[in-house]
Amino acid sequence: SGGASDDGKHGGPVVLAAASMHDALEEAADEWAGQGHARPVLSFAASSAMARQIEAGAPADMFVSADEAWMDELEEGGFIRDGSRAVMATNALVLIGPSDGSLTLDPVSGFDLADALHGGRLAVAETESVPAGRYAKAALSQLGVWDSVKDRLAPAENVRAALLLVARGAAPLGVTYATDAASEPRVRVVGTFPAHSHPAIRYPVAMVATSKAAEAADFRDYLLSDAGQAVLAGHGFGPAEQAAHD
Amino acid sequence: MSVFDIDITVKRPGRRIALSLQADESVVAITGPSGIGKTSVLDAIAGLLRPLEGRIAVAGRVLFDRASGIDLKPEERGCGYVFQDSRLFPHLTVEQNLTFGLRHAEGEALTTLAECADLLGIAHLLARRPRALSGGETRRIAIGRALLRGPRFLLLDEPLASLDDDRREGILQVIERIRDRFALPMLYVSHNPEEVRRLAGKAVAL
Amino acid sequence: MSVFDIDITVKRPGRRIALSLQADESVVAITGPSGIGKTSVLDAIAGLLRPLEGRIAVAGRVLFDRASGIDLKPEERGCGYVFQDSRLFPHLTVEQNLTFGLRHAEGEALTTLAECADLLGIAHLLARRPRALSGGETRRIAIGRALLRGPRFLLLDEPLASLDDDRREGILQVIERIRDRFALPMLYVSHNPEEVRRLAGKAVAL
Amino acid sequence: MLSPTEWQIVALSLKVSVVAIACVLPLAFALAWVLARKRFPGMLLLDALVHLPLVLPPVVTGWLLLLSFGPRGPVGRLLNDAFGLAFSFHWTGAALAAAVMALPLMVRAIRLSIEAIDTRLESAARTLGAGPWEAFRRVTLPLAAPGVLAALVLGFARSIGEFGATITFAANIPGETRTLPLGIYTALQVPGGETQVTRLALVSVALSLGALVVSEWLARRGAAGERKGHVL
Amino acid sequence: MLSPTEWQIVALSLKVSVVAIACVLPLAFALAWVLARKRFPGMLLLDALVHLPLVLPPVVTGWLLLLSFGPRGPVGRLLNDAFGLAFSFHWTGAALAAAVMALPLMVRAIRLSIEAIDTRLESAARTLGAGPWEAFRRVTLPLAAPGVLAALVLGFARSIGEFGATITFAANIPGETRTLPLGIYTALQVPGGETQVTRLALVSVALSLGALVVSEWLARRGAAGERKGHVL
Ligand SMILES: Nc1ncnc2c1ncn2[C@@H]1O[C@H](COP(=O)(O)OP(=O)(O)OP(=O)(O)O)[C@@H](O)[C@H]1O
Ligand SMILES: Nc1ncnc2c1ncn2[C@@H]1O[C@H](COP(=O)(O)OP(=O)(O)OP(=O)(O)O)[C@@H](O)[C@H]1O
Ligand code: MOO
Ligand SMILES: [Mg+2]
Ligand SMILES: [Mg+2]
Repeated sequence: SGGASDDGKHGGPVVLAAASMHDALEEAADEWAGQGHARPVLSFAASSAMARQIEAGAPADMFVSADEAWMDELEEGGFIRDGSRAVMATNALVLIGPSDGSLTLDPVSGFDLADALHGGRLAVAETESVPAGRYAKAALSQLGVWDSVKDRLAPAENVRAALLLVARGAAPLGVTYATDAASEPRVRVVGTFPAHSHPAIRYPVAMVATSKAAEAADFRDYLLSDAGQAVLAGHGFGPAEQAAHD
Repeated sequence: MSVFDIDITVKRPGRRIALSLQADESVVAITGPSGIGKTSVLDAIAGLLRPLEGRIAVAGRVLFDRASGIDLKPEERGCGYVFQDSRLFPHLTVEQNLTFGLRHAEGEALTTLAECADLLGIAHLLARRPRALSGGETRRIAIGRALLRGPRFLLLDEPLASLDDDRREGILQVIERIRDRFALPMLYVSHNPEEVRRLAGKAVAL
Repeated sequence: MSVFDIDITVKRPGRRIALSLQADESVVAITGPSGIGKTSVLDAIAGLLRPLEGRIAVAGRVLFDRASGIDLKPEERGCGYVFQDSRLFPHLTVEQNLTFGLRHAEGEALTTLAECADLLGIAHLLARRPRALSGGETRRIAIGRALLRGPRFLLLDEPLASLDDDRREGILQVIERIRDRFALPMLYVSHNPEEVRRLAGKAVAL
Repeated sequence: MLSPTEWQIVALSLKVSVVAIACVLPLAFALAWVLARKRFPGMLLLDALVHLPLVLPPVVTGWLLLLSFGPRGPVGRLLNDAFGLAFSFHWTGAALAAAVMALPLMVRAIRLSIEAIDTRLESAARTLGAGPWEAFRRVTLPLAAPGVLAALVLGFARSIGEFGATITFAANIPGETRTLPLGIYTALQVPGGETQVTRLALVSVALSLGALVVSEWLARRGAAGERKGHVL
Repeated sequence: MLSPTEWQIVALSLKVSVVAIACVLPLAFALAWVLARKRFPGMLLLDALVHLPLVLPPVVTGWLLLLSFGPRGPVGRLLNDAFGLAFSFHWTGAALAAAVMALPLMVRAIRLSIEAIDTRLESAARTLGAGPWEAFRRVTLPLAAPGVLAALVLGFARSIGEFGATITFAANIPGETRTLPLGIYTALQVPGGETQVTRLALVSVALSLGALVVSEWLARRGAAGERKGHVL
């Protein structure tokens, strides 16, 4: 087939990656290319869209999901190469507010989140479908505050949009990944959710079953290597190992 | 006070058309070869085309006077204009076309809808739309619309073109009756010398 | 072989129009009151309106025959049709309107563009668009377009309506010349008895 | 057939779209009329502004709405102080987003119809005593009906399908701003959500098919009186 | 002003939109003509089908494209076997998505213009010897020009702004399918990417402003010959 990976224009493997990994993977790709390899072609979109592209037979080589559910789905369908799945990075969940505020609020059991909203809404990624939102719901439930805020949510399309709502003052507080909060100067971290309050936030990586690109597997291995992990850590992602211990 | 006191110059691409008309007769015919500017002059009197200069007064009422800055809007002039191209409203029925101007009647009521439809032989067409009419039917409805509007004066641009002799005679009689009973001022464009002789007290050639 | 051999019934909402015409004369006038069906009959002969039944033959050529299933398309009939409502193409210049059918000339060339524009007095209008024309100018261009199309026969629906006497005379002479020189069959709708007398060898009243 | 939650989504979508289109129609007509009939400096700029929501990715439009109509935006603050109107996280915000996204389509359709009107008919109405406004109401407006009808269909369809600007500006709040596309999107994010996606998508299609049927019926009713008996 | 990567995005967007609109125009015209002139059973269905990409959230349209035109989709397989045409991860896929999303807008605009044409003019052309096709080419087509022009502007603007269907169907491949809206989306993921977002959004606006200027100029040229000297 005449897909992008084998028309010679793009030497490198085609990597479908969760949008929230953009900066980290771009830097990793640069590093990799700097070592004399063909630069991987990175396509960022929502995990659901990319999983469907793989199911439809699109000529991708590698998939980095923000969501284990989609990776499970692909694995069950036989769309990913046996044994190639691994956790590439982890993340933490934080409560954010505008950077000009001074509120600190420790997300511990029963903390008074509803009150801190002062009648405003809590920006989150959509809590049924978007991974960041599902983690937020899990954490808030576990801490016993879900019922007090579940009608006071501003569910956004994805975690970046939730970030934007807080940055623009449309919502006084929000729940995002630590990596997102670190990247936006107009917000500050008000508090970090304890790791035990939500399922581990893992970014699984895997090779697409039909991948034929020469160095695809090598790039995956690079990402999991110390050098690759160092790049990811530079962008605030937690190490792959941590997840493995869960 | 003359019925018509008109002295205007109208601009058309590449030419100017001048009309100077002082008349005490209530019906004045305007003649002249095709393309000379008859329709343009009527448009100017109706307020659809602004003259370069001059003055228009009909029955003592000043409609336009460049010098004193008077320029009545078309709807204020109270004319009943039978356009050369009829201009029936395609979205309205014949009846709705006929009664379009009723609510703005300015002069005396010249006729009623029933009488007018009868005189013009269009009573059977009232529910139709203009697109499904013959050429002569269209013409007759255009005449009816102008009469029913209760005008202060009439502008008739070849009203009887494309009508057969019997119809033509019937409508000529209607116009004569209006002329005699209401002394309504009329400007009548026609190429038919007999019509002109019969109707008009005066004829100006452009 | 007769020039016109026509026997048709045409349907119009609420009525039927019948024309039966056998004529050896090359010009036949069709008269009748407004709304009787003259235009409908011409439309049927031009192939724009399908007769309910009957037969149409002009100069020995069968254009329509219900019985034998013949029904030539309008473009195959080779008529030069001067529509009552002119129907100039608004997006084309006068010259482009005139020469629209040139490439499909079927009969002999009756005239050239230059000659035709000259005879009809429209030479100065060639670069204009139809919207900026007077009523009589529009009419003359419609006539020119039909003549230049190189027709096998002409359908003229009140071609001289809204033209002044001089123009009318000039165009009558042109039509007479075409009649005499080319023996071109013509159906001529007119309300003017004098025109009918002068041009037509025969007149049928609808 | 549909669950209560799904019915809620459908009802909300209808409310949002109907309100959006009803409110934006007069504005669309006014803009179309001005663009069709007037020549003025800055006309191109106005034209471009109207097209903006078409050109920009919907998310950017939503973002711009947030900047201007959000609680801290200049217009948003004004409207809130003056009329107590709040848009963010409110169904009115979804309606505003739908209206803004539908506007360019509606303006174009109406403008095309207005440009096709023979202005000589308006002159005729004026000589019959109708002032500019009456001539507009009795001649221009009815003659522009095909464009208005097309605008309603296009606008309604577009607003039933509007996603990006809505979710960015008004968020995805069940019962408040979760319209059909947002419901569909939510379902699309989860593996196995396809059956719900299909169900909601079919409802969307049914809604705008309904609008189509009504519009074609209205169009035919309007044209019926003008039918010609001609073969060609 | 723009970086090389940004220029690449702009050039790609132009290529995708121009190819999409050029390819879909004849189809849009044909559909508009059929819907305006023909009455046939199933007409409403065709009409609804054309409107589909307007009603459905773009992401769903992209998904449907993936299912039918993807490498495993029935149409995709056919086109690949017959012509070696592949869409996924390829700029042709972005063009296909843009074309599909622009189609309903283009069909409506052209249809409005065709419906406004006086069919008696086509009859006149037929009596002058022009066959149906020639009458179409010399009368119908030029008289539909305002609609075609509007269709080009709407379609171009829509395809310049198309995001959801493209990213779902053709992915977000730099240099291949990362058009302006996808570039904007990508920039939104980057800390401080808002200046780049603004820059790319301005380029989008400039592109379609250009298209607007050209179209208004063409429209005025076409109308120039028909100007009337009348006050009203
Ligand atoms: N397009 C149409 N659809 C329906 N009915 C029509 C249509 N055109 C004309 N008619 C009707 O058919 C009848 C015959 O019309 P036609 O145009 O043939 O008359 P005509 O003899 O040419 O009249 P005129 O001298 O007024 O032009 C009239 O009653 C008219 O109302
Ligand atoms: N809308 C217009 N725009 C520009 N020029 C026009 C317009 N209408 C008419 N003209 C030109 O102005 C001149 C006068 O036209 P007008 O219609 O007044 O003539 P007319 O005397 O009524 O002719 P006819 O007897 O043929 O109707 C003609 O040369 C014509 O070509
Ligand atoms: O796909 Mo995300 O980055 O978990 O919102
Ligand atoms: Mg005239
Ligand atoms: Mg007739």
